[in-house]
Parts: sequence; structure tokens; C-alpha cells
Amino acid sequence: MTIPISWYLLLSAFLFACGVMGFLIKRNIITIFMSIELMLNGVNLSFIAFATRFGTLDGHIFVFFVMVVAAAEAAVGLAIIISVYRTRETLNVDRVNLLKL
Amino acid sequence: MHIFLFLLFGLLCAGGAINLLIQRKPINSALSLIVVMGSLALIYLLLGAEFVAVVQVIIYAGAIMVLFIFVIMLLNAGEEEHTKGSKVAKIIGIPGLITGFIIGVSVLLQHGPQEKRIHIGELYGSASDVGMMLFTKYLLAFELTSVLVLIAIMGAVVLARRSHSS
Amino acid sequence: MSVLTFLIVAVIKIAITLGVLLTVVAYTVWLERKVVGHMQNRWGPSRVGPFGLLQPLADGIKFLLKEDLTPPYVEKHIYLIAPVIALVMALTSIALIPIGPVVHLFGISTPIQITGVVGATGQPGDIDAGLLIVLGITSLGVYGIALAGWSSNSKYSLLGSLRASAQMISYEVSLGLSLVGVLLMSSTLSLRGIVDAQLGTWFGFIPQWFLFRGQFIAFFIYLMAAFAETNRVPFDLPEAETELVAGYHTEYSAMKFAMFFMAEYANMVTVACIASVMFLGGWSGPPMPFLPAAVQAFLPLIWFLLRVFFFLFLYIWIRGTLPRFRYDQLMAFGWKFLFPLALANVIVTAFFVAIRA
Amino acid sequence: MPTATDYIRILPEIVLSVWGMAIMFVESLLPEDRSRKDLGIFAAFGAVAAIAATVYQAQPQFAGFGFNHVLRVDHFSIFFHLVVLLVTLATILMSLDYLPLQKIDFGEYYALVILGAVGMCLMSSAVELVLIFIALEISSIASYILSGFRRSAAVSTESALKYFLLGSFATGFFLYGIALLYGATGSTNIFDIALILGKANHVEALAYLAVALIFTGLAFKVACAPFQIWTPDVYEGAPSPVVALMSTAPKAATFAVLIRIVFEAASPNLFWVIWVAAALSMSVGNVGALLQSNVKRMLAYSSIAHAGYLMVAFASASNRDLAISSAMFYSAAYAAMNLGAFAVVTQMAGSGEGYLQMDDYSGLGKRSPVLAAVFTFFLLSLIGIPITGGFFAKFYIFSTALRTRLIWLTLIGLVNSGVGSYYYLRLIVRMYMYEPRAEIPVPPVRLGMGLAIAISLIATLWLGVLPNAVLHYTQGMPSAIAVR
Repeated sequence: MTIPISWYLLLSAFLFACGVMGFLIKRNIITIFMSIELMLNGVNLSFIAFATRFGTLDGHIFVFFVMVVAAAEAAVGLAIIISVYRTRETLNVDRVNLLKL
Repeated sequence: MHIFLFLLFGLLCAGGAINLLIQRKPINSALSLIVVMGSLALIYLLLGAEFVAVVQVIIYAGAIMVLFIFVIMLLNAGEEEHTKGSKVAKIIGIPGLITGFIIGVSVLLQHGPQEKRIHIGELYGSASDVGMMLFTKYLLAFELTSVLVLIAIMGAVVLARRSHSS
Repeated sequence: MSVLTFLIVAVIKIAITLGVLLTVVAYTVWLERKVVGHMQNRWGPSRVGPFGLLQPLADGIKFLLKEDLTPPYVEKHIYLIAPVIALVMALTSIALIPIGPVVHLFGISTPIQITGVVGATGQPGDIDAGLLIVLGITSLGVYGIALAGWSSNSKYSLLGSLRASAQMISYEVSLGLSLVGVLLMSSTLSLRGIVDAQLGTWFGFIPQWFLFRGQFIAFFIYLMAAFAETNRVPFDLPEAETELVAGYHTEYSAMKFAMFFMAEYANMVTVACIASVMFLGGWSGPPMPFLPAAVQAFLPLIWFLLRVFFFLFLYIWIRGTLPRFRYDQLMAFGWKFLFPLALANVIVTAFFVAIRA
Repeated sequence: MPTATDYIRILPEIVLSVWGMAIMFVESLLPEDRSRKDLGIFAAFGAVAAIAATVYQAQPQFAGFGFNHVLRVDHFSIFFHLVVLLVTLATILMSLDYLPLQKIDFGEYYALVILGAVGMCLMSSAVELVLIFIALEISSIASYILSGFRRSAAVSTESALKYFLLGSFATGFFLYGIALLYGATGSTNIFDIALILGKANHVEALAYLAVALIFTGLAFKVACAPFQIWTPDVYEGAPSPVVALMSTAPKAATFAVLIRIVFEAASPNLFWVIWVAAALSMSVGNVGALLQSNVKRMLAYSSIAHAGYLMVAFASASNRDLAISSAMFYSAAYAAMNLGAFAVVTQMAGSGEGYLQMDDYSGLGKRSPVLAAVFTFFLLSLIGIPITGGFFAKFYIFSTALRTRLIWLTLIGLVNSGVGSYYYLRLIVRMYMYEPRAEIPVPPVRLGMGLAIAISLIATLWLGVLPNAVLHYTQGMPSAIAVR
């Protein structure tokens, strides 16, 4: 049995859309950040699927770098979240509102 | 077999993603994200990307998400409050997202590549292949990640450490 | 090999491995109590059966029959699933470890390794990234502990699991780096390939283990990091009973507690297996031509188990000897000593490998 | 194997990395109560050394692709290297006395600025999307951290949080765009992509979608409407020298990436998307700025507006050579004048960044005539008055637009410039016509700050009075980047 590549691409688009949706509707900072990770995961699936299509490894390499960047972002992001929590004692993004939007 | 595995893990993935949105407690969202990442690793295996699949488990599930859970535990993040939220996000964002998603899906379906089909066991992304490419064609990018990680480490330390006594 | 035989063989291998592993786990507990007892001038278990040999059985029955308490304010689902995660991750990783060469039984040849298969050429095949998968699975084990502490809704548990996750993440780095030297020298990630790279001898009697080929510093780093990864003395801060009652499993009782217990000992076995494969040449050993053929067939297995036993004994020995670290000492040791040392080892090894190439 | 020439092609980046690491190393050796000013001066020398390396690199024999075609040294990259590095230098200089004043005197600050510049520099020379992505992330992550550097101040951490969340969100779009572009062409190298897309008879819808997503991601990063929402908040909360940095250098670098992608790789024509983005940015920025009473917020909105003006150049893409050179000139001029404006804001803000309201600038002309004059000069340049860099920048942009027959867009731009001049002038009027509020002290300008202001002043003036040299250099560029 074989599966067309576009199935993988649709799954990837779905994950990406879920991530964007989470970014828009979630209110907890950590969950919002997790939604961003979900977006990146969706993108990674696209890269791997396309890499399989072309039979090249560039997509794999890109995913590898995305992971490294995600790890770096996670470290910095969580540190920022901790420092926000220290000054504001809340994790709700709407209560982090000293600056008017 | 292949199609069954794809459907199984694909549904797990999609279910995890939806569960992330529905759950109110951050820890549950984190767990569903781990489910998504785990099933993605298995989907990568279906696509033949062996090395990436393993690295996905080690880095995403084994390091990044542990960090998330660690912070959730540390800050004792409880149930999400219900607040109004940004109106701009809801008025512009969600319709924009939906239209974007529809456009994206239609483009992927119409013009997306469909010709190539994948056979199970067609492994080609082995660690040595990826490593070879990483240290030849993408050498500079690889070296550059060290600067990136250095910045991240330094930043995490600077932001999260307690103030100096002075 | 047809798919059916493959499945049957796989199931048999899994059953045997699981049986052996659980027995080893049970008797490691017995051994520990016995050895530590003797070290402290006591007898250790001695009532149930000769030398207390049936003690693990009695303990098992006790765990099964005890009342299974679930404290009222726990996060129920996570609380229930945490010990399962810990145990499953601990038991799964053993599947990738090559325990012996190919055996021929009833006309079927198969390597003694759950994930191994015999390829078309009759050579044993192994997963390319075997070691990475083992590392991946072990790195998932931290979830069991972290979630147990969080879901118990008790501050001792939470502190214990915070300590445990920080400790495990920190030492995982040194653990991984200590293996890189071996990987550089064997230039493969397949565990079977790594064992094959150490099969020869010098002068007919010194085995060409990586331990003797310049990786002894890596070996010691690995040992220390492995102690920390398995939360054993002197790194057993997560369950330091004088400070934290019992750490992350304070609120667990009966079988759920037993799962954590088994997970810890299963992890010890896995870590010992990896150490044997990476540094001590796996199942290799001197040929014993004077033994009967039936025994010879089991020799590799025996060599392997001997090594594992050595490591398990070492664990127990150290537990009977050393006091516990302080938490800041533990972190400083991991990051300021082991980590740079492991990095230096990688650099030096890479240098020598490059010179030779 | 990389050759020696390959290494020369990343010489500025190497210098910066080594310098950054040296700063980190020395920082850990210094006693805790010692001032980090010397470290900052050391960092400034690092920026100067990197400038020297760039000048050395600019020799013609080093031009070309390096490291397996992942980067390319040409006029274009040299130009943006210089912009980024000068901004970095000025930022370090203006931070020397700022950090002790805010009690955040840590050496890591300088290391982050220097290492962040590595990313910004590489963004302008990279032609491989992998490398661009990592370089972009280096510069962004460094900016996230820097904007939360006053970590005991709630506004600063909040600003870091918002910047971080929206920045990573944008990264997601950027990446998805790259993934689809890779899917449409099978390559991640800009020149290969250009070749493949150029050969195809019709551009696949996939490629359109991909470029649109990439554009969305980058528009977030350069604060271009409709993705500008984060800008005022982030700029208000972040430490002022950091705002000076991040509103100029990473922005210029991101524009460099956009130029590479829009003019080089992307045959998909996004004319209307860019047109709308440009018109919207100019209008939103200028109208938003009118309503502000906080100077930092006002400058934030003004930076949105300026991103809009720059987008006009992108809309003139059919007039390729002129568009590229005017976009480059504009980003340099904008960097110079905005840097100067924020330097003055930094100087005025005082301890704890207490004095940021327009009201606090009343009577500055009497209290500190020199500072007021300098600030007036930068504001006039932001308006686009002759003899300032801002004038020629706007002039080239709009004349390019007119030659491309973008009548409406030019009209919108000119109207917006008129609206814009109102709020800049309002500040100037406040400085000279209003009575000073006696209780606000004007701290003396220290050497570091003076040098920083001097750099931006000279740059703005030079671009305004003698634009030809720079313009000539930028006009050499289009042919340079077109060489395959």
C-alpha cells in the first residue's frame, strides 16, 4: 500500500492551523507558546514530506535546524515567561497588560 | 498496513492537536502536544526519515517538552482563566485563519505534488547521510547554530537568574 | 523468514527477555538487601526460603495484595498513568540491546536482540540509529517521574520530581557526550556494530574494548552520569528520605509504587547493558573450547550477564559506601566537572580519530 | 573543504563571534561589583574591528559565493554589513552609561549585542534559506532577550514576552513559507529557486502561497501593517538603547532578506499584497503616532510608517534596479536618523526610564540647547526636510514609485508624510515654545553617548548633503546581485 504525499501535507497544514488557532484563542502564556511549537511541528512534517517527494535530504537538514532553533527558543521563551511571572504573578496573557495594545 | 499506520498516527496527531486547544489545564495541553510529537516521529518513520524521527523524540519530546513541563510545575500553572481576550485577534484572526486554511488546502490539493508515492521500509535518511550533508553543504549553518545556542543559554541565564545582591 | 515466523520469533524473544529482565530486577532487590545487610553487619532477608531467596516473591505478593490507596486531591488520570509511563519506558529500551550473536534454533537463525533480524546474507542486521533510540526512550522516562510528582498534589512529591527532572536533564547531557567518543571510534550508531568493533584482542589476551582504547575517562563519566540518571546513591536526591519523605513517589502505594520501584531497577539494568555494550565489548569473551557444545552456545549470554551483574553489584556496593550529595553539589558536579570533562574527551578523541584517518 | 577565501567571506562574523565569546569569558572572571563599562568599551572595539573586517572583505577579489553557495559577498552584503555594524557600534556606545544607571550593568548585554550582530550581518549575505533562517533567529532571539533586559521592571519583561510570542509566531509563518517554496521548487537556495521558477512556464499556486507566507512572516518582523500590532508595546517597554538597535539594525537586515527574496527568488508577483501593506503601514503608522503622548510609542508608530515608505520601493519592483537602490538607501538613512532619535530619548529617559512623555520635553531648547538642536535635526530628517538623509531617502523612493507609475501609492505616501510632519513638529514646538518644567533634570551627555549621537548625526548629514557616493554604491548593487 502506498500513500500520496498530499495526505501528509494536509495533515501538516491541519497541525499548523491548529497551532495558529491555539495562538489566537488560548489565554495561558505557556499554552500559547506550546501552540507555536505545534506550528513548527506542522512545518516540519511538510519539510519531510517534500524531502521524500524529491528524494533529497535538504528537507531533513532543515528540520534538524528547526529543532535546534525550537530548542533555543524554548529556553529563552520559558526564561522570559519565568521573569514575567516574577514581576506580574500571573500567566494569563490578558493580565499582562501594563502596556496598552 | 502502511495506510493503516498512517491513519492511526495521523488521527493521533490530529486528535492531540485538537485536544491541546480544548484542554484548560496547561499540563494536559503539554501532554497532548507530546502525543502529537510522538506520533509525528512515527509518521517520519513512515516517510523513511529515520534520523529525524529519532531526533524528534530526543529533542522535542525528551528535552523541549520536559522543559515546558518543568516550567509548568515550577510556576504551578493551574487552570486557564476565562478572560475576554483580544477582540482584534477574534475579529480578524479567526476568519483570516479559516480563509487561509481553505486556500492552503485547496492549493495543496490542486497543485500539490501527488505523483510520488512512498513505499514502506524505504529508508534513506540515515544518520550518516544526514551527517555527511550537515558537514559539507550546510557546514556554515551548522557552525552558526553554535552562536544561536550560545545566545539562548546566555539569555536564559540572564533572564531567569535572581537579581544580584548589589 | 516469513512474516508469521518473524512474529512468532519476536513474541518468544520478547517473552523471554521480559521474563529474564523482571527476574533480574526482582533478584537485584534481593541482592541489594543482602549485600547492604552484610556490609552493615546484618543478615539481610533470611526468613523466606533458603537465604531469603523467596523474598522477592513475597514482596511481589505483598505489593499485589496491599490496599491501593488513591489520595483524594490528586490529578487522577495523570496520577494513574505516571507509573505506567515510567515502567514502560524502562522496559522498552531493553528491546534494542544486542545481548548475543546469532543463534540457530529449530532451523531458524536470529540474533539475541528483540529488534535484530537476520539479513539476506545471514549477517545480523540492526537498527542504524539504535543507540539514539535507546537514548530517546530513556529521555522519555523522565515524564513518569515529573508527572508523578506534579499529579500527587503534595509538596514533597513536587519537590522530589522537580529535583529529579532537573537532575536527569542535566546528567543526560554528560551521559550522551560520554558516549560520543565511542561513536567516533566505531563510526556507527548501531549497537551491534559497536560490539563488533571491539571483538578482537591484542597479544591474544587483552580484549580490544573501548575501555582499553582510550575511553576510560568516558567510561567513568558514563558511570557517574548513569548513577544520576537512575537516581541512585549518591545521586538519590529526588527521593532523599530525610528531606522529602520519599520524593516523587511519596503518595504512591501498592502496585503503583511497585511500578516505580521496578522501573528504577529496570533502568539500572538497561544502563548496565549499555555500559557493557559500549565500553566492555558486549558479549565478547575468551573462547572456551574445552566446554561441551551446549554450554558454548550460551557462553556469549553468560559473558554478557556477568558484565551486567558486575555493574549491578557496583551500584549496590556504592550505595552501601557513599553518602548522598547536597543538591547544589550535585548540580555543580554535573555541569562544572562532568560536562567539561566529557566535552574535552570528545575533542581529544576526535583529534586522535582524525589523525589516524 | 572551505578555503581561506571562504573564511574571509565570513570574516566580520568570525570577528564578532570571537569577540562575543571573549566578552562572555571575561565577564565571568570579573568581580561582581566591578563596573562593566570597560567591557562595553572592549565590545565597541569589537564592532570597530568587524567594520574593518568588512572593509577588508569589500575588496573585489573576495566577492562571490562562499561555503558551498550558501552565502554571497557582494556590494549588497557589504552595504548592509556596514549599516548593521555602525548601528551596533552606536548602540554599544550609548549603553555604556545607560546600563549602570538602570542597575542592569551586566557584561552579557554587550555579548548579546555583538552576537546578535552576527545574525544580522549574515542575513544580508546569506543566499541559502537555511542560513537565512538561522541568522534571522539569531538576531531575533538576541533581541527578545535584550528587550527583557530590565528584568525587574514589569514593562520590560512584558515587552520581551510580547516580542517573543509574536516573533516566534511570525517565524512559524516564515518557515511554513520556506517549506512550501521548497516543495514548489525542490531547493532552498535562492538562486536555484530563481532559476527553477524562472524556467517554469507558469508559476505554481504553491509558490504564490509560499511567498505570501514568507512575506507575512517577514512583515511581522519589520513591523509592517497589518502585522504591526506588537510594535508600540514592545518599543515602549524595552530599554531605550535596545529599541534604538532593534528598530534599525535587525529591520535593515530583514529588509535585506526581503530584497533578496522579492527581487531575486520570487517570480510570483505579489504586487497588490505589497501595495496594500505599504499603504496600510503608512496610514496606520502616521495616524497612530498622532494619538500618542509617549515619545517612545510615537517613534514606534513612526517606525511603522517608515516601514510603509520602504514598502513603496518593493511595490515598484518592476523598475528593479531603481527599486533596490532606493530601498537600500532608505534603510540606511532610516537607520541613521532613527538611531539618533532614540539616542536622544535614551539620554532623556533617566533612571528607571521615568521621563518618556512628550510633556517631559517641554522647554528642552532652554534647558539643553545642544540636545534639543540635535533632536530637532533627527526629527526633521524623519519628516524628510532637505539637507537631511531622510529627505533624499523619501525623494528616491517616491521618484522611483512615480517612474513605475504608482500614482496613487505616491499620493498616499505624500499625504502621509504631511500628516507625519505634524506630530514631529509638535514635539519640536514643545521643545522650543513651551515653558520648561524645572523639576526634570537633563543629565550631562557622557562621552559614549556623545559619540553615538555624533555617529548618527554625521551619517544622517552625510546622506543628506552628499548622497551621491552612497547612492552610486547602491546603484552598483542591482547588477551585482543579479550575477549568477
